[in-house]
Amino acid sequence: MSLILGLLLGLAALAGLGVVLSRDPRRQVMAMAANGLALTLLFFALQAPDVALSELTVGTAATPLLFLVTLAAVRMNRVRQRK
Amino acid sequence: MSVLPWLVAAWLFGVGVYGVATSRNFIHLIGCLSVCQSSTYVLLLSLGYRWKAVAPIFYDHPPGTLAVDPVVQALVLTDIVVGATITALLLAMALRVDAKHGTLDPQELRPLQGEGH
Amino acid sequence: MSPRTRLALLCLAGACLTVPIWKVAQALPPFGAPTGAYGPAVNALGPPLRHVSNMVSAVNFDFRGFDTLGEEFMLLCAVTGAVLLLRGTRGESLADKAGIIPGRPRERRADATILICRIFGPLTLVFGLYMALHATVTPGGGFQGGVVAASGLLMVYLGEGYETWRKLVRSRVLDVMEAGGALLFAMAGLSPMLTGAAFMQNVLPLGAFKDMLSGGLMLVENVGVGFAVAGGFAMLFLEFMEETRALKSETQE
Amino acid sequence: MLTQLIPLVVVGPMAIAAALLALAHVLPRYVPDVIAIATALGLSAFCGLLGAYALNHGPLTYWFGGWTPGRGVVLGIGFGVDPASAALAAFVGLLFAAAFVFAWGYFDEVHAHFHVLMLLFLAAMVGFCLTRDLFNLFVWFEVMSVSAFALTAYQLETPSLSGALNFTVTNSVAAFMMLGGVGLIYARAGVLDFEALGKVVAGAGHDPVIAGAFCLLAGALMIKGAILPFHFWLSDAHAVAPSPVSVIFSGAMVSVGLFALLKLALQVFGASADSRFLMHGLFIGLGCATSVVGGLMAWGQRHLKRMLAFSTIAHLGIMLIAVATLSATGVAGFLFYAVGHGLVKGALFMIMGILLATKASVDELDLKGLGKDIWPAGIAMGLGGLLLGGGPLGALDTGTRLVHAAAIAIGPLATAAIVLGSALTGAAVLRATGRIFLNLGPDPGDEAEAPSQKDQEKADRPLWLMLAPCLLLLLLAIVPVDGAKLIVARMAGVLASPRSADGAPPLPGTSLVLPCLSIGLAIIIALLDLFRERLPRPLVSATAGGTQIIFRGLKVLHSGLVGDYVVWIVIGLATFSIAFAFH
Repeated sequence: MSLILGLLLGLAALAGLGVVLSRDPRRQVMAMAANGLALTLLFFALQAPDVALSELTVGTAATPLLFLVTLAAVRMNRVRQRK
Repeated sequence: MSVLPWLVAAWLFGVGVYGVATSRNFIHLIGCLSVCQSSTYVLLLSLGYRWKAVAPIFYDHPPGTLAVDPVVQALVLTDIVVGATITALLLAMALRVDAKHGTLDPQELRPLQGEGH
Repeated sequence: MSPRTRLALLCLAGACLTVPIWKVAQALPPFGAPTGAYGPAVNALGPPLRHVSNMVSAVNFDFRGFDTLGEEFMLLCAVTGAVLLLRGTRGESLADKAGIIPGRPRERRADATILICRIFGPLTLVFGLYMALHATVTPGGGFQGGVVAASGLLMVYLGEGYETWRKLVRSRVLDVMEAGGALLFAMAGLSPMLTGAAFMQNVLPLGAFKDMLSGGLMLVENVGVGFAVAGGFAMLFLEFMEETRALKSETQE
Repeated sequence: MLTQLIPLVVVGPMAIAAALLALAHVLPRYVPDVIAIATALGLSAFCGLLGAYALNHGPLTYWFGGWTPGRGVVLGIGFGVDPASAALAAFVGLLFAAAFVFAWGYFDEVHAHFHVLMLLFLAAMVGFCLTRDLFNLFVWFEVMSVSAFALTAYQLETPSLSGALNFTVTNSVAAFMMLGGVGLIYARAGVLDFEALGKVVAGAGHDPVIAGAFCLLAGALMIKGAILPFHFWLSDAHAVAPSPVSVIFSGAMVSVGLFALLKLALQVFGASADSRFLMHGLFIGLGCATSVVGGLMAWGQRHLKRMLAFSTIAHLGIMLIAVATLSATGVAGFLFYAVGHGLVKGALFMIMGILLATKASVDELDLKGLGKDIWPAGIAMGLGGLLLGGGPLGALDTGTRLVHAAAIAIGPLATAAIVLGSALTGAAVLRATGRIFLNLGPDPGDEAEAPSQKDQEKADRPLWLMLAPCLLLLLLAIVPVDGAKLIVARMAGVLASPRSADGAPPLPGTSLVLPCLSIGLAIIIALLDLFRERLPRPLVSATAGGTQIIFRGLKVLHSGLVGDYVVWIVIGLATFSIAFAFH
């Protein structure tokens, strides 16, 4: 059991680093979804199902979606400004 | 192994702050802020964990079996809501800043300093 | 400061902090060791006193229900602020159709997508309702159920397209749903005070252990949180999506 | 019976805000304004009543959910209504009422969203003052921050909207640090109630976990209290926030942050030698540095809102010196100072709103000599400047004298910093008043074109409607409150030890010398600045050279970049840990 927890903690640390190092916002959204998934697995291993469900819905689905829509709106602004 | 979660929490906070300090795009910066916040999730939940303990949901196993700390989980639930609200507000602000200034790079967005008298 | 000096200062300060962080990590109780009596006390008192099996919901909606009330109004605050920011300067120049980025081909939705979304859209809504209603029994609660229900609404966008989604998801309905949910939570807290009990004291009949309707006042609060969160997140998705609409001028071309 | 109604203080405004949001579309035009003013005044009166009741019968305690701690472990969340917290909550309610009157008709097109956000801001601040649970303190800290973020970004046309982003990011990092501190102390104590935490901390002796928790909590509250080196966000936030919101930021939010630091240092970390060492050593140094840097930056500003923001930072440094002494005199001085400063700074920010509404600018050089037609605002601004500089009347003066009495024990450095801080801020405001309303000072010539943003707030509001709350606040600021020194001393005593029933700690005599010194210095600096060209040439070039070097250095530090601000936060935490190394 402690091996799985150790691995998941390491995975969470790496996923966090992945989000920070992916400088391009579009790629960062994918990294954030992966980070949300890594945290969800860690929370399930830490016997916290409520928090894992919440992290899954918010951290992996809702927040990356908001990022994607913001990026789409920003790109549309740029196209309009260039006109 | 006994100090790994605390170090991972400190690592996530440090990486998040590094991301915010060196970011050249506000949307990337907001992503790094959420990494900085995930350090508090890891710290709090690891504090509540106990070896050989089950989840604090006494549906499958009878009440009284050794369970992890539910108070910490309630705190992290509130914290996840905090994260969602701050991210939503920051993204809305970033959209407005982009619509007005046409750029999302903090370097170019420095507020004008009204100095000199 | 120039980026290089900023990075140098950050590394210097980080180096200074590594020693204290290590000392604190050593002094903290080892991972997995019991910490304090609050958690075990809640685990021991939850089932007998409140007939609920989900201790996290017991803490969230009863022992420390006041925190969740604050959290609920924080969400209300953020959604109002975000909506204000986005809707404030949009003006009337936007058309009802989704914006198109020139040069990108616009494929029609595949039939498979439409079919899957028509099946899983309502299914996600029902699953969200299930999670919100079984808060006191199984993992999940008003908050998680609300977010699942809000993302269930997005299935409509994925399957049917932007115009149908905008017609189906009314911002006025979401506004009332969100404020109504928060108001229901506040009233659920205030009403026990009318009977002389403390704020948010569980005065309703507690129901049977492991039964869906157990937990008395906790269920009412859960429904309030479920409505507020579903309305709040759906409103966020709607307002952010409104930013991607096409300009009226673009649709005339 | 009174204790039964304590939750209404917080849940009342929140329920009204939710109802306003739900009915926003159907309410006629001015109904939200009236409801908001009534709520704020009612809340202020009720808090005052609670404070008076608590003064005679000892601090009241209210347990939510009926979870009174009987089984040894504190299960529920409690409110600890001691007289000092209730008095501060009453002051916050009053300031909100004045801000609502000032904001009458300010926002017409958006349905009541401003009032919803402000009522939530009010409820969060009152909850922040009254709670005795550490995580509940974090929740109210967060609700306060989120409503403040939404309110700063409310003004969509301001040029420096990125100031709202800087404000949001820095205060969010503060929230994460605070939660880290809550986690650490929960790891050691396993409980979240202040009193129970205090017992555990007393028994723990020298413990890195408790020291770490104190560093994180103090750091977070000092970010909210805008203390050096965490103060950078405040001037950006003020430059972008609408005027009624700035009245609350500088008037109440920042001083409530320091009040929470005081409450934690007294009730939770009172017995830990580490935190006492940090308070008496590093924090007093930070207070002095903040006071001087804030004063210098305020004196160098031409954007009036930024000038008042840096003046707030300077006075927060002085309040931190009072808090860090942890003596009864210091605490009593802090309470007077927070209320006095809040009243004066609220009035000054309302004058900024008047200038924005009538003159469409807050740039001192652009407004030179244009203030003739709104001369009452000039009188109010002059009076505000005199009070800030150390004028010998009202709550701010009593507070300054008590802080001086408490700071004497620390050493001449603290006293000099306090005098210099208030003198510089008073001089800045007096100079601006002289230039705008009396047309004094050199004609700007080429400097006038220096880049300063064009700002505009809704213009068609009557002048008397904006001036009435401002004059009310100033009137309250000059009411002599020396008689209340005994009551406030008892409040300070109860705050330090809620359980003990001993009488009020004796307050030493306070001299008038130092405040008069600082107001004299303020007037001299202002006059020197206004009549610069009449002075002999070598004297001017010498002082000009000196100030140029200082300002170039300070301007580089106040860069407006959120990356710098976050690095400064980490540097601040590093200095805390280095200070511990000497312990």
